[in-house]
Amino acid sequence: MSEQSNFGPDLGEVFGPNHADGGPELVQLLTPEGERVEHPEFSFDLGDEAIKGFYRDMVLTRRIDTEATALQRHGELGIWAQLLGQEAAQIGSGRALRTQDFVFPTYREHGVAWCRDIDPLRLLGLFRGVDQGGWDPDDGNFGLYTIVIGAQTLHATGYAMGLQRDGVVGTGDQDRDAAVVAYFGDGASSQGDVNEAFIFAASYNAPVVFFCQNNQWAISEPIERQTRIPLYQRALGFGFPGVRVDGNDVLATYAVSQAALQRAREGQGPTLVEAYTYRMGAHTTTDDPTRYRLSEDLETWKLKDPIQRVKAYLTRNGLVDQAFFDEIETEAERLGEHLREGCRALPEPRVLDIFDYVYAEDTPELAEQKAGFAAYLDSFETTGAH
Amino acid sequence: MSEQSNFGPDLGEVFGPNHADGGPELVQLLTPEGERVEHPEFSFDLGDEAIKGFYRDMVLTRRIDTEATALQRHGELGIWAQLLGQEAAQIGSGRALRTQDFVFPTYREHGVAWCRDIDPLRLLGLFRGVDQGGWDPDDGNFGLYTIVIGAQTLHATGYAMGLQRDGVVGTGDQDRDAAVVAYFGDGASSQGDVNEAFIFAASYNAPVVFFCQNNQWAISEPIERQTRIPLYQRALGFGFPGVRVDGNDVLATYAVSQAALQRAREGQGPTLVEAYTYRMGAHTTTDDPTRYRLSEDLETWKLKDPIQRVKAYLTRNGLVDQAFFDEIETEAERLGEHLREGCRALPEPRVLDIFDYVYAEDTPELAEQKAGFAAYLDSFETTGAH
Amino acid sequence: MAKITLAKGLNAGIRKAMENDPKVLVMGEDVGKLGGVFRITDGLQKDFGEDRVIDSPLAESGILGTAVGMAMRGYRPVCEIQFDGFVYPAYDQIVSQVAKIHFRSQGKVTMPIVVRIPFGGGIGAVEHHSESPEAQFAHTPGLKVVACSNPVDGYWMIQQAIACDDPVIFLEPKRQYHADKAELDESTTPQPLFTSRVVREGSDLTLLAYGPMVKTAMASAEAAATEGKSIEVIDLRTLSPLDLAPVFASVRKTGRAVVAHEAHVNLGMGAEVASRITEACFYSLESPVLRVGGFDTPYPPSRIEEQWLPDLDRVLDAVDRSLAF
Amino acid sequence: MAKITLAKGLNAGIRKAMENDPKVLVMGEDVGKLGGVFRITDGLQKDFGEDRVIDSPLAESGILGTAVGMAMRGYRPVCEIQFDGFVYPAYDQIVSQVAKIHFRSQGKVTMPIVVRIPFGGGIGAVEHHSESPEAQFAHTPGLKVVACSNPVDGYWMIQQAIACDDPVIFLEPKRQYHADKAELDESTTPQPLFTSRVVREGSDLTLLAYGPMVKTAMASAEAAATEGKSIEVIDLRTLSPLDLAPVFASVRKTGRAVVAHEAHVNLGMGAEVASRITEACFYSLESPVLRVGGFDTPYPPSRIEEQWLPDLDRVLDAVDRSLAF
Ligand SMILES: Cc1ncc(C[n+]2csc(CCOP(=O)(O)OP(=O)(O)O)c2C)c(N)n1
Ligand SMILES: Cc1ncc(C[n+]2csc(CCOP(=O)(O)OP(=O)(O)O)c2C)c(N)n1
Ligand SMILES: [Mg+2]
Ligand SMILES: [Mg+2]
Repeated sequence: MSEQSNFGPDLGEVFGPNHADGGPELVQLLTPEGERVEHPEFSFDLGDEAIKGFYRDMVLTRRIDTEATALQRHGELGIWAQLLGQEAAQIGSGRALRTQDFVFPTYREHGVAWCRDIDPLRLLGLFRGVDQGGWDPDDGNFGLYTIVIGAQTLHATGYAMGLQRDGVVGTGDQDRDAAVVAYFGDGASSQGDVNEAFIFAASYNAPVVFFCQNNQWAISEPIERQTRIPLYQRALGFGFPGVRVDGNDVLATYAVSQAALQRAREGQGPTLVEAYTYRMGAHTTTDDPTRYRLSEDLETWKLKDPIQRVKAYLTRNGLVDQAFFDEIETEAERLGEHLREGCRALPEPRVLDIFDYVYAEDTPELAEQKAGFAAYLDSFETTGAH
Repeated sequence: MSEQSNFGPDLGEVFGPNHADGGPELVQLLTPEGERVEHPEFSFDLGDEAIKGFYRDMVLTRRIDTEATALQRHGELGIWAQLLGQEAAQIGSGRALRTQDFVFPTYREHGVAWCRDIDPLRLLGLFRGVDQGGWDPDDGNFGLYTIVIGAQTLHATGYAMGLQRDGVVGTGDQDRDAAVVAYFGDGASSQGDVNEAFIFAASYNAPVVFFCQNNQWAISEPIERQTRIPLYQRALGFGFPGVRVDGNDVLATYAVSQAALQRAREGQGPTLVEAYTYRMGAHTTTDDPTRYRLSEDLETWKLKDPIQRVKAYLTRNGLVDQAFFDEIETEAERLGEHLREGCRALPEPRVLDIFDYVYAEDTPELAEQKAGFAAYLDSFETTGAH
Repeated sequence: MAKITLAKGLNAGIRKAMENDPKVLVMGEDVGKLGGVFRITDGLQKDFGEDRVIDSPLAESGILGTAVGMAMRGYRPVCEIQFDGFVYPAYDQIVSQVAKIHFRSQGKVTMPIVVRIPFGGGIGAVEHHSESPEAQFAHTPGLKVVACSNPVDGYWMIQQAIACDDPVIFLEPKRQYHADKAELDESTTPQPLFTSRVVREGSDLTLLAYGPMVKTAMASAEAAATEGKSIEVIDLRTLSPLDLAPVFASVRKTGRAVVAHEAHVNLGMGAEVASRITEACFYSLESPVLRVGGFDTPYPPSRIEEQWLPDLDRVLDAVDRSLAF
Repeated sequence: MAKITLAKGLNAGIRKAMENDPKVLVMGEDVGKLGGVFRITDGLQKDFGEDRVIDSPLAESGILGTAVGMAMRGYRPVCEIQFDGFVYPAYDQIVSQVAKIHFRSQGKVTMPIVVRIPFGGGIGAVEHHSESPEAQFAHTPGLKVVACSNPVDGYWMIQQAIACDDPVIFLEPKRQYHADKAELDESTTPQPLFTSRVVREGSDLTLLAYGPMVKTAMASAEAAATEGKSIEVIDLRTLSPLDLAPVFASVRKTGRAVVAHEAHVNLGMGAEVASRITEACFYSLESPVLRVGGFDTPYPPSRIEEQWLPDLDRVLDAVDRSLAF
């Protein structure tokens, strides 16, 4: 029996044999070779200092990722969701945020967390199994990681509807007008919840940017299983704009995100941004991508590395010297140390505490259950029973 | 406080103050005045005999509806979902079906049921409360009415995937190649399930026609709450064609449905057909539309009555004489009688029977529960206990 | 003092909550102009505007999912699910998000969401309109679940639920909406939300019910009284947490208990209540706790629903079996 | 005779079913090339093709909803839900469609769908990956629910579930997938699917478990034996319908029972089992049926999951409390 389906279009044909270039729709402002290019609609309006900052952000984000991966290998984390290759998508969009904007991440937005000043150590808790999200969403306006695929896109839409009711949309006050970003993956685009989020956002014209990192894979399933047209076009069916940006180009991602956020803040409603990128690592540290994808693809994408192209731009134009890189390297080392030491020192959860987290208003029932368990645990200490 | 929302586009503006004409995209082949018009893409390829048949179908379908409504008023039905105004959408699409095609209806497709030779009496069972669907889906290839909004669109897609596996798609054999139609409403288009059905159908190129009767209302909510662009364009976001047809024009509905079904049977995948129509009655017999909509709208739509325009065409062109109408009237009378008498005679369900319908393979547990209940019921007959 | 129906009590209660707290929002299908298919939100959109009484697109997951986001922004959404059987598309958002976010965030984020569900049968409706989904929610930690049984409770309980900082599944016995009226005295202090209540005293057997079955239970107790049987009836009111102290006290007195609900008996609330009574009152029990409820079949066509639903006779049958045990 | 793990037993069982009946299809996320995240469908797509082993878009409602349509077309879909916590987006299709279509059609349409769910905790995973959703499905008439506990049962039970004309929720204890091996003798006749089984005889107390807790129950019985307590262990195997005749026989002999599961105790399977035992064996019981299970909190972060999960000590504690009652 053949492994090839008898039905359906040849998906290779739909997208062409190698669609790693994202097609003509792709918004790009910095080529893989590090050359800046113009785009008729979007432009990067910050200077080279900002680009240096992005470079630093991306290098440090990647360091978080590699450190965490190493920590998982050493048994310090149960699992880790790598962002390798998606640094530009995350830093570009993360840096386009204003303080008052609010972010709803998936489980992979370590770079966005970085932009929101979340101590990367806090990200490790979930993966180490000491908590299920160790930060306060209201510090840094960064929601907790959400694991049920797509659920957070509705939360984002609801939050955006809240912003409307709070009168902080379309007032013209730049420090006040706010927007929401919902991050999600290409696979997530198939969930009912994500499509319902599009519908609610369109219906209420909610100030939300749907930021899809199309990293080409949902675990082992290629993007072609989820859509047969470029994903950004999904938005057209719902009546709001969609745009495909080179997710490995931090300048373009910044520019497009900034434009989409500004639309939202001004009260012009939702936008879908498809950041076209590639998951260079495994789905998570427990995944084995050799079972389902070719290593050639990975090689193609390595040539488009989001960090390398900024480095090329900076050096080629003589914008930085070796000290610049050395400094970042030192910073990265310190960050690595912080993570390694901090991870092992993360406080262990205490089983009796969890009874207090179930409800805001305690119940006698659960209090009794907690007391019973406490007594049971005590019995070991006092009698060493069993 | 104002009743008008402060946010979001003025939806009236999006659609124009009176969008009862469906806009320029609308495929129409017979005007409300009964004149035939050409369309560049779709044409009606049957003769006047077929049109006479459609006329008869629509009149009889409307009679089913009015009889059932009357039966509800007389307490013979608990509720009835009226199709008034949607006859052309249902007869046009229903008559485009081939025997081997399969239909997944909502709860309002009485006209399609008619085309599938389902005795209309069988439709009453659900609304009378004697059963939950009194026909065998495999007789007439017509699924049971589905009440959970949108659920059936996924069933239709799965069934279509089954057709692919059975090798009855795209073989070129007209009597064999089959397609599936999923009926749903404008409100249903907001459900996750419907959007997931689009995704699965696109992904597998399944032979399914998504037939949306946009009757402008989901109970009290206008179409503008569900979408801010014409609904047929939803399909564009998923990568398959969408078309808006005048749902009050039986010729156009037939032609468009026929084309969409043929695409599906040939293996070219899904199509979304939006039949642009109007719910002239209440949502159901328990609804009171005066609470939420203007009677003027109804008046506008009365001028577009799907039956009147065919009558105008037939008489104006001298295609029928009075005997034609008299005959149909006699037939309608007989049908009415059939429903009135048959409804009262519908066998009452027996409570002990239902235990046998839960599983295909009985369980001792339920058998015991049934026996216990039977003994309990017996105790009344023998002792008159309590 | 006015005489009100349950529908009016709920309507007035929601209105009160909206007046008292501008963060309270109403969301759902047809809750605006129409005032809901049962008219529970009648007039609210007119008085509080479209931004506080929100007609939503037809998508229950969307309603609950956006409610989560609004709650995170400081609002207190009161979501209407049109009929019990339509809560399931929102099930994932309810059990994996609404119920867990407070826990996930170690108490940093609260979820003051009320999910109003008209529940139960007996109104002659078609499929999916007569379900009793309470056990599934009561099994889910992080949710609180209550059921009102009369107009006055409806008025107070909905306000208390809206004021609660935890998510509350609020079950309304739809066949009582427009049935009996009761006097509402607004000057009284309401009983706390998460408590049960002895609604009739008795000494021979404890009969437990909630929501629509309370009326049946009371009628059963009355009928039993004519045969000289003294039945204590308790309206459970809160299903999660359960408030069983009054129940245990009662059973210790009567020695016998029957639990009645419309939901399927298998894994229904009765199973939990019976198990806890047995654990707590083992030596007081003179017979096993018996359960009366819907059969373990899907809800039947409406012409036989009255036979399917536990009624006075079925309750009395269980009472007799318990007493004769 | 080969020694196999549970994962291999399930894989071999599905393969057998696919060989025997061309209508059997496998559907789910990553079930194809990857062979599922637990490799239960390893190699099946290679051998049976993409049309019989279907990688689906990432949408659980879509998986179950399309499975319904395929079942109507005569197929027998075996759907994999990647982890227990991800079954909820499909909950509506399962409880309102899969469970009810046979009933709705008065038996005309069958729904031979198997929903495979890796369930339970203990694998050090993040949130939503360690749930025990069985009670919610067992409460739903129209579904059958089974849980396997060992490789040999896995091999036979999955084949029997696929052969069953009713929808079966098939629960697989994920932490056992790659744990213990057992001898598979294909020449033996398997026990019928919807039956429980005494897995260890004893006279002092009846210990009931299913899925992952069977191993814990056996270890507990062994430990108790060293203290001179004789415990009978029953693997329930089928949760809906329940097969309690062997349980009642056992309890009539021992006079005591403990039910153990990972699911939350409140409204868990234990509630139903305890209620039925009490109803059936009232005069044989020397103590109330006790329940051990997950606490009524959401599943905790994995570093404390072993404390949260009922373990040998907690089971023995319940045993002791029962014996001392
Ligand atoms: C509802 C649900 N189903 C299944 C899963 C298991 N799962 C975790 S990640 C993943 C793939 C997600 O793909 P994508 O949306 O593209 O995001 P990416 O991982 O590529 O960032 C799956 C299937 C889940 N977390 N939630
Ligand atoms: C999941 C679900 N939610 C709510 C309902 C209640 N309900 C029945 S019909 C209806 C409106 C449907 O509107 P539409 O899809 O436009 O179909 P129409 O009735 O206009 O034919 C609603 C909300 C339902 N049946 N199912
Ligand atoms: Mg992806
Ligand atoms: Mg409609």
